[in-house]
Amino acid sequence: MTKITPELVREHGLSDSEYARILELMGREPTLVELGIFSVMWSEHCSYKSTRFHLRRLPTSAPWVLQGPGENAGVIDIGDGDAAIFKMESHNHPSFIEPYQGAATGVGGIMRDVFTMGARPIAMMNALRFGEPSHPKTRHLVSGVVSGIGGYGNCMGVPTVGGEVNFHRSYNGNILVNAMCVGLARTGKIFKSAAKGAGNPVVYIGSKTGRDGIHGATMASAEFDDASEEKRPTVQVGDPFTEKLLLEACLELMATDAIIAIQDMGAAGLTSSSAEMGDKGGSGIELDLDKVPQREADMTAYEMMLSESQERMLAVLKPGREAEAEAIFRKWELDFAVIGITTDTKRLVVKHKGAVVADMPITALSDEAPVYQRPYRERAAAAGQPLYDGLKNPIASLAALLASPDLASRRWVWEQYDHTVMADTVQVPGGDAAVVRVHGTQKALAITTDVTPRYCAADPCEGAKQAVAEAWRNLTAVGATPLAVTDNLNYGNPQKPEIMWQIVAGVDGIGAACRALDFPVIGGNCSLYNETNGEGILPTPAIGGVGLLKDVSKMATIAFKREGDVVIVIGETGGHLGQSVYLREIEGREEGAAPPVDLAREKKHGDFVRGLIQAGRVDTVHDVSDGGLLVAIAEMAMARGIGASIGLAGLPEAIPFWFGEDQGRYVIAAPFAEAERIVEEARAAYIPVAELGRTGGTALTLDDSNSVAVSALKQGFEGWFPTFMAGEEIPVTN
Amino acid sequence: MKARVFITLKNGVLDPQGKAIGHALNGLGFGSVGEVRQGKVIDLELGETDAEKAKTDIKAMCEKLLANTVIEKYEIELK
Amino acid sequence: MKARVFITLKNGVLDPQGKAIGHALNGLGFGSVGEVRQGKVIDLELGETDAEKAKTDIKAMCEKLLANTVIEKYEIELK
Amino acid sequence: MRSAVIVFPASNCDRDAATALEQMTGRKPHMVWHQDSDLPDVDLVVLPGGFSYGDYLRCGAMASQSSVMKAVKTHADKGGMVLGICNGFQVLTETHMLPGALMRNAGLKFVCRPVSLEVDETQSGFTRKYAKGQRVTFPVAHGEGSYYADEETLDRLEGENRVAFRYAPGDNPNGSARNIAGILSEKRNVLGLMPHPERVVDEALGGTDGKGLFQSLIETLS
Ligand SMILES: Nc1ncnc2c1ncn2[C@@H]1O[C@H](COP(=O)(O)OP(=O)(O)O)[C@@H](O)[C@H]1O
Ligand SMILES: [Mg+2]
Repeated sequence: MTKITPELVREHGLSDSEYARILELMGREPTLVELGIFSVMWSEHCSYKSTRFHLRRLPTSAPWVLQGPGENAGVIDIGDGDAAIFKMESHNHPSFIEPYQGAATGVGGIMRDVFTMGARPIAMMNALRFGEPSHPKTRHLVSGVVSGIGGYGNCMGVPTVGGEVNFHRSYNGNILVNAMCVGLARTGKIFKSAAKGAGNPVVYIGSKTGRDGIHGATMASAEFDDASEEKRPTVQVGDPFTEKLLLEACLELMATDAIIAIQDMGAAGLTSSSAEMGDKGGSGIELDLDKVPQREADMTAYEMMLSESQERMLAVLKPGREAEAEAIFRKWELDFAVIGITTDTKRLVVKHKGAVVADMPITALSDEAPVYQRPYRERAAAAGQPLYDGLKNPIASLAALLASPDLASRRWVWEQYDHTVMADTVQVPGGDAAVVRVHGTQKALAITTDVTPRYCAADPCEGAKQAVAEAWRNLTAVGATPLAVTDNLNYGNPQKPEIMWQIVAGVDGIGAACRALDFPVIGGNCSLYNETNGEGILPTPAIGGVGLLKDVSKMATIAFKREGDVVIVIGETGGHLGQSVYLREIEGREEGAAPPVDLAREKKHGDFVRGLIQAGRVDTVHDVSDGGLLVAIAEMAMARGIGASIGLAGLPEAIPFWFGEDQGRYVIAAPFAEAERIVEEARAAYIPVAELGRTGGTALTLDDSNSVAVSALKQGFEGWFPTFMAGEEIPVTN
Repeated sequence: MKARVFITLKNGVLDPQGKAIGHALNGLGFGSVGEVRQGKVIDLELGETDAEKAKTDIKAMCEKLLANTVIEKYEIELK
Repeated sequence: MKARVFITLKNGVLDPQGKAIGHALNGLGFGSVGEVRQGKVIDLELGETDAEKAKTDIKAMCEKLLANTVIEKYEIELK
Repeated sequence: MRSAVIVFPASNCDRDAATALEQMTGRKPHMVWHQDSDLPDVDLVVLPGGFSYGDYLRCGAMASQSSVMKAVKTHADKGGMVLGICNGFQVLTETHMLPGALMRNAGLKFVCRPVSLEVDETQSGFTRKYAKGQRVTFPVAHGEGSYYADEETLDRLEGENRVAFRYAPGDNPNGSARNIAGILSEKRNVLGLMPHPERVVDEALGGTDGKGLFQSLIETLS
């Protein structure tokens, strides 16, 4: 039996105090297998030990929430017996090491989280953060990640309908790949992971187990240095074909009533799935590894328990239903094996070649796992309104902004994703939120992912609020009622007090915004240690939001649709240039305060706009976000090539008015009579509103004098991404 | 001079394509087929005439571009 | 017995991947690289021990599944 | 009109095809599993889009070997109509029910976008409701849709008016020879095309140009 040396303990990412705790809990020295199990279950990735204490502060309930955080994904009631099930998850480190497979397996993993609960996935989103465009690695990473996401999602036949792409030097050595999956189920047919009861068969389904990604879970919790690019664990390779079969087979099995509990094998595969199922069910689990379908010869117990081979599930069946289940999986040509049984011992017992290689109390892996209140050091938020050159020509700046990396069209990305398969995508990428119909109904789900990392860097709390507010606003802008969010908290090393502060403040900001906007958090994921050589990423709490349109025919889109519509802005335009894209791209400075978020106003303005859309009074809406008012208007013009002639409302300074990033704003275009009514109603409700001009023509004209062809703007807007990627050595394909 | 480069997955790395091909061949009645692995072959024409020099060049090409050395290995064959 | 099958595009059939690779290699400074063609290599493990029998089997596999003879040709190599 | 949709492992537009068929014909199609060796008694067989067998080895290669394809061949030999969309088109070329092959897109990337097509041949049970030269917009969604055939074959296809759809000049998304997007069999009862007509039969999804194809089938088959 292997002697457990301090080196071995350290290699497993366990601190001395953690190991001392293990000895206490076990009452003896752990076996190597047990040490491996502890190392993954107590890793940041599985135990949330740095964030758990703080996450408790998030609001997680509402009348429509059927399942909050704690299961594989959250569940909300969308009426008529339908449930929406969704979750977002990161695959940051694997995607940096091997962009195609890292991103692909990230997509596969989040899909399993959703269909393991009984849902058929109906939409995918992806929030991506890359290093600066000029960094030598960026193109290759963009190419690999995008084709990996497409390669997996397209094969699954689930439309990838939206997301985000940002570029910033802080991601040069640590990109972020966050994937979100949304699925549909019937409220009465939702499956959970609690392995209740003793004497029930534990079955293994899906692909065989190989030596894939062993210690991936611990890797995802360890800070990167250039060396670890060498001493990396074996990379997992995705098999979307097998996943598609697994999806159909699971849904077929779920149509029976043979399942007691089911759970995907994600990070730490067999270990975390069995431990979590036993823990939630208050039962014990006994596994016989000799029964595990194996891809490689003479795998050790340690390797099997820690393997992260993809496309696998663990289920607990009602006794006697094994044959029925096996028949389904054989039909789909998948592996199926009874590998264990539930017990009443609350212990995880692992046998291999007749010997017991692990025997540990399951609570030691869950409740007893460490929870830290790590020290944090508050840093004053960036403040002040930066100076700017008031003589710059707004139209020239607009053209430059639209052709800049963070604002340019993402068409190059989303045209590589099948975003129309399943024939229910009623709003494709390019708008504020994706809209996907509930098959065979007039209902639809609106989906968005948002966060503005530069705001979070300037002010972690206000920036996190803004992420939630923008997600809520994007759903509102298409006419949906925002219902719930899933978050993906990407931060640096929590053992650094200034980073821990970003996390604590970020959670506070998300909590405040979700409370104020009635927008509960029903699931999420934390990805910490996103640093390279000690340099942290911008704090990036990505928010995935889902809303409901009861009548999809009333959906609004950003495109100007008629000549002569009045262009109106709802919400206060104070000219906040701090941390704006304008300041960074045109003045070359990243400074000033992040735009403050007034949650009460945010709600008031959004409810007003949503009311107009749901009443069928407006069909043309765009929220104002990155780039400010003029960028929003230009996007509305470019969408169908209908121009507009607009001017300042009153006589404020032009630059801050057109490019400031004040929150809580929407641009609406409506026929004259309707527009007049809207303006009156807004005024009556004390909602700031201003008429900016009229749609029409093929040019965007400022103050009757300063004009640019919409087609010219579009050329720059559509041109940046393809031109940038044309410099790629060779497209990454599978 | 002509060269042929074989790029195959490292041992132990899952090969979904090979797995599916093997499965299909068995299904077609080729029962004697065991493990199947699929890789790439890249045929190059080189201006270079010195074999040694060519080998070093191709090795560099593999490391830089042709092989994804995270999961793939390569063999070089000069003809 | 082990076998290796090469599946390559027939001459005259356009190979955009090969072209892109060649282009990229030139771009990386490997100026001496001329035409590049990419194909597949499939490694098979066979229960069969008789070489002749194996060859005919593999030929059948190629015709039936492994190669699309409209665009591809194949070579078989026993090891 | 009675129809069947074949379901291969990892077909993924089978439901879309069934939804469109039911909407257009008022009748649910039979869903037929790839291991079945015979077909229900139907007028039309649809090979749907997707990634049968993960598109591993070659798109459609493994599906072409499935037992149901023998039945589909017999159905076609007897003059029964067969529609192959996207992956279904690839299966049809792999079974040699249609000539040529579909290769990796010239741009090497998967491409999903609406494309403008020209209906090049209306003398067929699939296209009779369109006008010759009519411009229609269907989405494509594929990584390997570049149609290839040798010159004689291409000449023969054109000579026999078997090119049903072409990508409009300047809108060829994949480098297909002679802008070919869809072709007919010699007996004109088999159509394979890369674009997705079943995704454009609903205004809410941005178009109904695909309806003409289904209406042509209905008129032909009832
Ligand atoms: N990675 C991606 N995948 C798919 N669609 C994307 C991706 N990144 C951006 N998009 C789409 O591009 C459009 C613009 O993105 P963004 O500027 O982030 O929207 P917003 O500012 O409204 O949040 C959105 O419709 C979004 O869904
Ligand atoms: Mg928006």
